[in-house]
Amino acid sequence: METAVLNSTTVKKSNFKSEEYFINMGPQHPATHGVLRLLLTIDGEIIKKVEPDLGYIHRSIEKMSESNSYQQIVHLTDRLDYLSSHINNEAVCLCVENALELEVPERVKVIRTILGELTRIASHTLWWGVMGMDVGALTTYFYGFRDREMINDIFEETCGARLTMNYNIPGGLMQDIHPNFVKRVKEFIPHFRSKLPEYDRLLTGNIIFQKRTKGVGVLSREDAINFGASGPVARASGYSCDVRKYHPYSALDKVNFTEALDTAGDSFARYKVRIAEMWESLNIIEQLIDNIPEGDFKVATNAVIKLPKGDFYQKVETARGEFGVYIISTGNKNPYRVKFRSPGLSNLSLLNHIAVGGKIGDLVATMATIDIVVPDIDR
Amino acid sequence: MNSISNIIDWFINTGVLNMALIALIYLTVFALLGLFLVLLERKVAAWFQLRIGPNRVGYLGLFQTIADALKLVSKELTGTVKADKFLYNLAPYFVIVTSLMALAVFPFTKDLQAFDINIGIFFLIAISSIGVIGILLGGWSSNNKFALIGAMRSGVQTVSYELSVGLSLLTMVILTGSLQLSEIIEVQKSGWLIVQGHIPAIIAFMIYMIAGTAETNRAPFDMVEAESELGAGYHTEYSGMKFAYFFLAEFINMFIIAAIATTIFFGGWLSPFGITESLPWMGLFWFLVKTFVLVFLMMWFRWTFPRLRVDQLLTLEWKYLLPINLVNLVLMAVIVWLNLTIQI
Amino acid sequence: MGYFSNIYHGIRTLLTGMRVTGKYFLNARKGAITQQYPDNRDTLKMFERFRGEVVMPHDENNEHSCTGCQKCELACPNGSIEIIWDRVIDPETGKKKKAIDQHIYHFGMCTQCGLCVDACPSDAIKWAQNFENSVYDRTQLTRILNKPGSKVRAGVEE
Amino acid sequence: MNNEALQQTILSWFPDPEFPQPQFTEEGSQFLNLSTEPEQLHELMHLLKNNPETHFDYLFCLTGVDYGKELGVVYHLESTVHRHIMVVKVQTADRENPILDSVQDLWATANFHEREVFDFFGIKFKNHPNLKRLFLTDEWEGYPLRKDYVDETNMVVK
Repeated sequence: METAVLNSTTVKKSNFKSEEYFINMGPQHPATHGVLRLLLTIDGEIIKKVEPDLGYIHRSIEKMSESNSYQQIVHLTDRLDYLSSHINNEAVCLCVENALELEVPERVKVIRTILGELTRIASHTLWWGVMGMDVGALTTYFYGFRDREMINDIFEETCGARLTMNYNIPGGLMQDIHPNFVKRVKEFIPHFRSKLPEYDRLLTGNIIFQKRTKGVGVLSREDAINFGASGPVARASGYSCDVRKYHPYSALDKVNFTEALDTAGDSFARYKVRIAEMWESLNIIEQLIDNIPEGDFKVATNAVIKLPKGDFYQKVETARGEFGVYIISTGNKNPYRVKFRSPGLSNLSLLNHIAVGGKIGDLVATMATIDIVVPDIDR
Repeated sequence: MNSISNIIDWFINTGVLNMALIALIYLTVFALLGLFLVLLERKVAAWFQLRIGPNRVGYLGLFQTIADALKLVSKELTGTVKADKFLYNLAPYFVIVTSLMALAVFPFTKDLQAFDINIGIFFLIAISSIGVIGILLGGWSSNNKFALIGAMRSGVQTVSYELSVGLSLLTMVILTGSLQLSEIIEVQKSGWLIVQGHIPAIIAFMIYMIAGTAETNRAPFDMVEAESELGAGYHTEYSGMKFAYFFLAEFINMFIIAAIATTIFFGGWLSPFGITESLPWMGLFWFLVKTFVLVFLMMWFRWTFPRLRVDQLLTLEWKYLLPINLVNLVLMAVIVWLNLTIQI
Repeated sequence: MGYFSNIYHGIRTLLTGMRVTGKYFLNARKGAITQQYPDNRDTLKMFERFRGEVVMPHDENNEHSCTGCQKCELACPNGSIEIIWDRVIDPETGKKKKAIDQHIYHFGMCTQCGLCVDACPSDAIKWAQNFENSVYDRTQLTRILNKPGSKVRAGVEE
Repeated sequence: MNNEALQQTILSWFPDPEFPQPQFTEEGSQFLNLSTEPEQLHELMHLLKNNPETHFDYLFCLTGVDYGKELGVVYHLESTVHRHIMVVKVQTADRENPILDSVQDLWATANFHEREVFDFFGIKFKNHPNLKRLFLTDEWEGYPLRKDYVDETNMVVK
């Protein structure tokens, strides 16, 4: 009945009968960045409704955490948003340390912050490459990965792994940083400073790219707040929500940086916010890299960590937005309930709101700038 | 016995045998050329993207695409159950045959031309727009929504960009006064047309290259395939050799677009400043050099630019290329009328 | 004039982009970042902290330093370490002492989190840097880390 | 607004002592905690969001919890104007047919999160427009994150 009513009104206007149809985008689709399925209702090329169908890679990490000790939970968070695994680890560690009222050494805080910002750059370079690929410029992918490789090498040398690092433990770090760490980071900063303008020349300034992203997927500030958006998605709509500013953790209260903000709220604004964030992350690293204080790389904790009874929440800013860890403890060595507040789920929930009325190509550009990582949504 | 020799005589006398032989040679040469273009594309893409590219099969990977072709030939032909079988099977041949037909009229050297008709350019424009019917058929008959969207986009795209290709070539025809390709080359002995026609010729060339890239459905106009939007677009449901026909046709079309530009704008087989005029076979060399430079230009576009959106594609055509083209046409006419061309 | 400045601006940005890729094209030889993996096996060196698989180093006397304290088994989140142990009489002191029979490592379940190596009090296990771990049968991924006939090095205490 | 002032403001909305009052619990914890009854939930949430003094317009976390006997939902709220945070908890003892009010009309983000809670805990949300499973398939039996959930084939209990 509804479609009949809709048709009669459109017939009056255009005298042209059109028919809506369903199309399955995913779970195997190049633009859904993993196993996400979108049920699209389309009228010609114009999108009428987007309904995400989730759960293809749900591993029930929250349930698994209920039978793991606090040290063991940390490594599970690597597998949530695997592009900001270090920051996820940090969130759990901070939550446990706060609950235990444990003060970690300054050295640990600074190293965590540097690694966190490197993670953010690594995630954003990958996003930049994939963003270009989604709108059809395939070369960006390789330029993005080239720079990301350097960061991955830094991680590998210090943490032993490139992606799922599990370098943070409650109480500090698993090992001290590698002697080459500072040197390599200092090599990376000028290298990346010289490459970022190249990113702009290749993609940002490109007229086709701007036409594809400007005015596409516009999200207002009110909607960003209402839909619980966070990270670059919310900041591009003018909602200042950087957890690093409002609830600074680790060494972030000691550094100066400006929060990247934009007011346009379209895909291009989200793009620009992420590019600006890479510059800011470089600034943060530069302020800290010369002043890593001497000291221990961890404080001793009990082999079996028991949190006091109560509930604890810790939020951090990952590359995708606000990641929260909510632990309910009954005083045992295992948590009673763990909830990971993933930025991806909230950011994905607004997709239907901003993609409707656009074309299929717009949906792809919007999805790319929302920058979802599916394991983060399917916890 | 008598009747058989009569038939053989008939074949030889009417030239059917000759034609068949020439067709066979063209088919082989251009199938190989298509394969070479695929390899070139992969290599060029790799060099743009900080990679090495195929380097395993043969010296520097020269036989990579031959191996790929063998693989594709030996693959099973799958299809959808609910496809319109007849049209589904017909579509790839439509595409490949039209692109091979277009090759017949090119003068590769002064004497190496299969078919010198007096409406050469007209023939090329006509033939190159038949190919899209194959794409439409393929996308529509495979009964897949992604393929259908791709096919419809290709229809929209070709209908609009045909105009620009035609008009920019028409601009040059005003200058040459002939549609016959061999005559167009004769005219260019007193300077390549892009020099003779200077400003309007350069504008026509730019429009031609943009519209030509769109005609071949290559990035930044690859709306039809649009990997990140439609998966594989119109050839989603094709496999094996049928897919290879689409694939090969795209590359041969790219060669054709570049070859037309070479013939019309850059003097075809004529050497620059006539430096090898005494060696007629060098014409083939110069023709291929010019063509491959233009092919490279198209690859450069593809590996640098993002894809346009389908409505922006139409905006570009109807709001920019077409008006400029019409003005350019008048400009060229004025220049020819006032005899302002540059003759060397 | 907006119409023509649009065209000019558009073409200029396109050419800027082409200059970037063109620069890389010209430097294609030295700029290539491709790792030709199986060919560069000899030169491919992993970092010393790289987590390939857990191994138990043995010295020349076929002795290791695992006391069988089971801390690694407890630390492992996935249950990929199993220790079969027994109490044997120490010939020197005559006291009963814990000793491992088999230190079983299910590599197929390991997520390379490093908690076991971190938990080991006597540095008996450490990370190896190999990374070519694919096998045809997953039973080959179950490894016994202590060598046959090996025993704990004298002087290593819990 | 600090926690004490918040507490006073919220208590002043419910002057009637006959009516069930929202309970402030666990004063030592990180955020202000507020427990409420299911009947009161929607009214309280509406006030919390729309009152200019509290102005909690950002729901950043919605957690389902199985407390053993009761099923509950925890809402983490933040104000984008005052930048204060508080936690609202609600519980229902009915495990067979737990029904709570949906807050998705107040915060659109609750739409997906409530579906997730329904999926894993089986809490039904009244007035939710699209209450169906988010992650699991529609034919899935049981609610996996409840403490009494058993699945002998797929779950390994350590």
